[in-house]
Amino acid sequence: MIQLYNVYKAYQSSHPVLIDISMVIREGAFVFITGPSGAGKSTLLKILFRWEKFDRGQVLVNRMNIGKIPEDRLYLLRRKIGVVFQDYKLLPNKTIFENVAFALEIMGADRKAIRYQTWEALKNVGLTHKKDAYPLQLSGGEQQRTAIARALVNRPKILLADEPTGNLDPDIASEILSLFEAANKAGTTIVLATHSQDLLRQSDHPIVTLNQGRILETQFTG
Amino acid sequence: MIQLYNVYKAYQSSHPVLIDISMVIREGAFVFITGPSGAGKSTLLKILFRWEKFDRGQVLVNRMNIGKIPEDRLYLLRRKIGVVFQDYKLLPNKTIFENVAFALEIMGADRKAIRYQTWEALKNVGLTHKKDAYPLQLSGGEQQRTAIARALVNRPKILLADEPTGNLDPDIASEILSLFEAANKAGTTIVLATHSQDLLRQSDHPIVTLNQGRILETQFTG
Amino acid sequence: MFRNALHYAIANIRSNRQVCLASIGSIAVALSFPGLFLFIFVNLNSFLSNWNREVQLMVYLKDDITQQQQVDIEALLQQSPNAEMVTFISREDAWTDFQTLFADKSGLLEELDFNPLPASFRVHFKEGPDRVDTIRGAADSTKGVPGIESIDYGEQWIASFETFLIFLKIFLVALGGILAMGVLLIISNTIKLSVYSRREEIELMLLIGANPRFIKTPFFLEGIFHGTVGAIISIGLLKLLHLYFQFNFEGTFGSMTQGIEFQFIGIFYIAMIIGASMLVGWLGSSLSVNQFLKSYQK
Amino acid sequence: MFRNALHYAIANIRSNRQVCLASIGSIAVALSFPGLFLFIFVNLNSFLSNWNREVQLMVYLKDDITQQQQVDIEALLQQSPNAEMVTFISREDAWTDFQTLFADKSGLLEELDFNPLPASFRVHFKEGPDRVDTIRGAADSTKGVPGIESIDYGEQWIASFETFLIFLKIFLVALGGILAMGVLLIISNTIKLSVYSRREEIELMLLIGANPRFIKTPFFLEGIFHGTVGAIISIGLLKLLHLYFQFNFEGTFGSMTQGIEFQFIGIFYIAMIIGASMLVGWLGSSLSVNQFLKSYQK
Ligand SMILES: Nc1ncnc2c1ncn2[C@@H]1O[C@H](COP(=O)(O)OP(=O)(O)OP(=O)(O)O)[C@@H](O)[C@H]1O
Ligand SMILES: Nc1ncnc2c1ncn2[C@@H]1O[C@H](COP(=O)(O)OP(=O)(O)OP(=O)(O)O)[C@@H](O)[C@H]1O
Ligand SMILES: [Mg+2]
Ligand SMILES: [Mg+2]
Repeated sequence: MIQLYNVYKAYQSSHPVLIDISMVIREGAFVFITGPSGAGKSTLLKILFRWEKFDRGQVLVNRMNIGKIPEDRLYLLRRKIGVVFQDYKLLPNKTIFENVAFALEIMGADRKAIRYQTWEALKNVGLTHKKDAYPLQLSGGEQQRTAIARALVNRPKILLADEPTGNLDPDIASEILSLFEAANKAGTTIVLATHSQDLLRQSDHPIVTLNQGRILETQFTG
Repeated sequence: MIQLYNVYKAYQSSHPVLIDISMVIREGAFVFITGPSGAGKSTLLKILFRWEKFDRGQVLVNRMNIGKIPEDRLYLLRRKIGVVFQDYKLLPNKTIFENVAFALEIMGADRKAIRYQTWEALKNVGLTHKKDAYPLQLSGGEQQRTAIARALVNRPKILLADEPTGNLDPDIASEILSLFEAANKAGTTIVLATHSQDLLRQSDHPIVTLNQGRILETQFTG
Repeated sequence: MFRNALHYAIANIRSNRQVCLASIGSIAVALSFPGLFLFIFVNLNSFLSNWNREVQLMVYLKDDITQQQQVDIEALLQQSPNAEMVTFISREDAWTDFQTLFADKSGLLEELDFNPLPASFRVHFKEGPDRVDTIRGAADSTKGVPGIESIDYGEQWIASFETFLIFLKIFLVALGGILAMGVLLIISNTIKLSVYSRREEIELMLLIGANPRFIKTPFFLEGIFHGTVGAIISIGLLKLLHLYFQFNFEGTFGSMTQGIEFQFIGIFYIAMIIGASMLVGWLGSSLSVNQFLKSYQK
Repeated sequence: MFRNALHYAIANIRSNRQVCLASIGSIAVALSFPGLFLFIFVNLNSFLSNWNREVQLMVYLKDDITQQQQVDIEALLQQSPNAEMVTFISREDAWTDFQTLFADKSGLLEELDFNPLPASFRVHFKEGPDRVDTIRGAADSTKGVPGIESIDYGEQWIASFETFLIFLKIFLVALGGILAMGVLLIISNTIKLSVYSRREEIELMLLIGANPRFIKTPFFLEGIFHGTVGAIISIGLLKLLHLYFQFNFEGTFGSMTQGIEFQFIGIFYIAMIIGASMLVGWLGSSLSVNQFLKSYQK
């Protein structure tokens, strides 16, 4: 599903962020990525949906060589991938419902399907009672859950979650984790970047630790 | 330093967020506020620097009755208070250095002092090497540390930190915590809202747990 | 997909009401300038063609003209293209007219006890864009016909008037061009600012896999909408101005403006204004959005 | 604090270059409209006052006037306020002039073998804003003096011309007013959009305890800066237009425009444009920022 071969990435040539990273993530896998702040976790995820380019190496995602996708067909890659952004990226002048529905609208989904699926996604993160509120009227954790709902609403083949529980209390965090587990069971490949030791401890999935641009270790727990 | 008497706050009258909260935080204290997502932690902090109004009760901050401060003198309250916002609120078209220096500039500080203090603050959070980068070129954790630097740069009497370590790995989180401890030793009163059990475990300060708008318990550990 | 984009554009206009209003306001006002300009142009034109109508051909006859010569000349004049009416003015009529015209200069000519004026034909020409040329042509072809004393159609006056008209037209076209360019710039700037204020949204759409065409369409629709509404408002304002002029000034300036009606710009110009502003709205938003999308191609 | 605000405003202009450019561009273009208008106005005025200069007072004398009467009349005329030059035109001179003038209408008057024209005084008046009134006054006070046959200063022509001028002035003032209002609207809208694109920043300043005055000042400065630069650019554009006209059209339109120079708008108008746009920049930003700050008062 996701394959990286010797991926090298430097924003400024003097300070590489990822140095020859190689990794194979099979369809249906659930992988944690961890590492200190600035280790390159977000960058790795951004490369997977081609938001950032990489300087060397090969990346295959969903059988596409993403270094070779022309600019105007990139969107076809991206709509197979749900992303929970570290900074949420909710639109301030849309309601929570509209924000979540947005991910379906841009794919030209049917109006009725949009309403149903959006409602389901909000129910899963426990936010139906806030559906008409605007993001700025939500608590940090509620915003984060909205971002999660949006990433999952169109049942993507791949889910990239960047620190999805940073603003959630332990109880809700494990609820969200089980949501991810459920999606994973249903076939979604999941890559989750996090610092949270709690989260890492709770699950039995492989953990990749990045440090200074390299893979420090790969842990298979459970 | 900070006193709340029966503070009641409801964004929509049907769903109160804070119900008759009373609390006294002495000068030089360091208090943790915790509670599930949506419990009202951020709202409580926002009330303390009068970003949100409250419906009933009395709040004294730094000997000012903040319900009675006229709109055009509010800034005098706010500049005594450093705030780490849950969503950072960095300005995207200013560099990291400019973002931190901004908190000094708005107080009309001397140019040289600004340069020195900003540098010190960035050094404390370990970001001097990123000083000319723009926020969007930083990792989540680096952005968070910038926000912390800005809150501390003008040595406020009171520091309100809303989930300041949500995006930080455990090592940096405890570094930041010791930064707060140092500021606290130097006389800053600190109120820190967090979910992080790690953080709560690491310190021996009182912990106030909010739930459904009420104080569930106040724990004195250590 | 188009219906979707339309739906989305409407939602956007709703949720960015402030920006939308500011944008439409600016466009409406900006378009009022060329609108006003056209209004002035149209009215000046009709004003000038009123004056122009006064130009006519005078053919003065020799005193010793024969009956046959006079008939021939009249026939010749009547055959000139676009000639509408040929009037014969006898020496006596001319003298009466002359005396009436100079009645207030009493004493200036009272001592004249004989008639120094010749008989003449006055030829009226039909209106038309090259009326003056027609008159000149008729004058030239009549020149030298026996029995004609002299021909007068205010050559000098016409020459002045024509250079004035050329001057005015160059000036107006230049002005119109500048105006149009300026207005385009304002509109596209306004739309650029309004696109700029939505950069977050565009970024997000790219991030979550929206087809670039899907991203652009609502902006195009919005640009066209802003342009159209702006144009309609500006034409409304212009119509108000027209009504104001009609009620207040029409025919109140004595002989100078007697019979003058303020005309509203024609349907063609209205269509042009609306069309142009739709086009600009579309182009403006399309350029800005494309530029924006480009900036994300790394 | 002011130095600080200035420093900050400069930093802002730098970091929001796109918005700043769009804003200045719109303002420059918008201001070019009233600038162009003033340019036209000024030149039309000088054009008209050229025509106006032709108005003079003719005093026709009786043929049987005595030497003493003529001297008295000349003295009287020379005393009229603003009279510049009094010329005596004898009957012979008048006849010669007349014949020269109508030389091309050969035969029209050739049969006259005596002189029907009276002698006259021609009075030139100094230029001035109420020149026509002065002439009218002089005419009235001369009326009925013995030895005067009649007085002529083109009453009819003047009356028409005056109503035309009144009409033109009302029209121009109305137009100028509309233009000015429209431009104000565009500028304030533009500034509103540019303030709007910085809402995050304003919010942050409020959050971290900036004095509201400190928040406003850089925006005012920026508004004033945008206004000033926009105004200077628009005046530069106007100057280019002026140079273009000077090189291309001056004196090439035959008698009609002979001796006409295109004048640039005076320093007063330039100062007015710059001043007004500074003011609008200031007001526009001040209103927008205040409105914004108000929206945060809960
Ligand atoms: N657009 C960019 N331009 C330049 N440098 C960048 C950019 N994005 C990230 N970086 C730098 O690359 C490094 C890795 O960033 P990345 O966001 O991948 O870290 P991360 O592992 O996600 O950290 P965190 O846990 O704090 O989110 C950081 O030092 C960051 O400053
Ligand atoms: N501006 C607002 N308008 C309406 N409701 C609001 C507003 N801000 C917060 N709320 C609601 O008030 C409740 C408490 O919000 P608050 O941000 O204080 O929670 P919190 O304890 O900080 O949660 P978290 O840990 O998720 O940040 C939430 O349910 C939220 O939706
Ligand atoms: Mg990250
Ligand atoms: Mg919160």
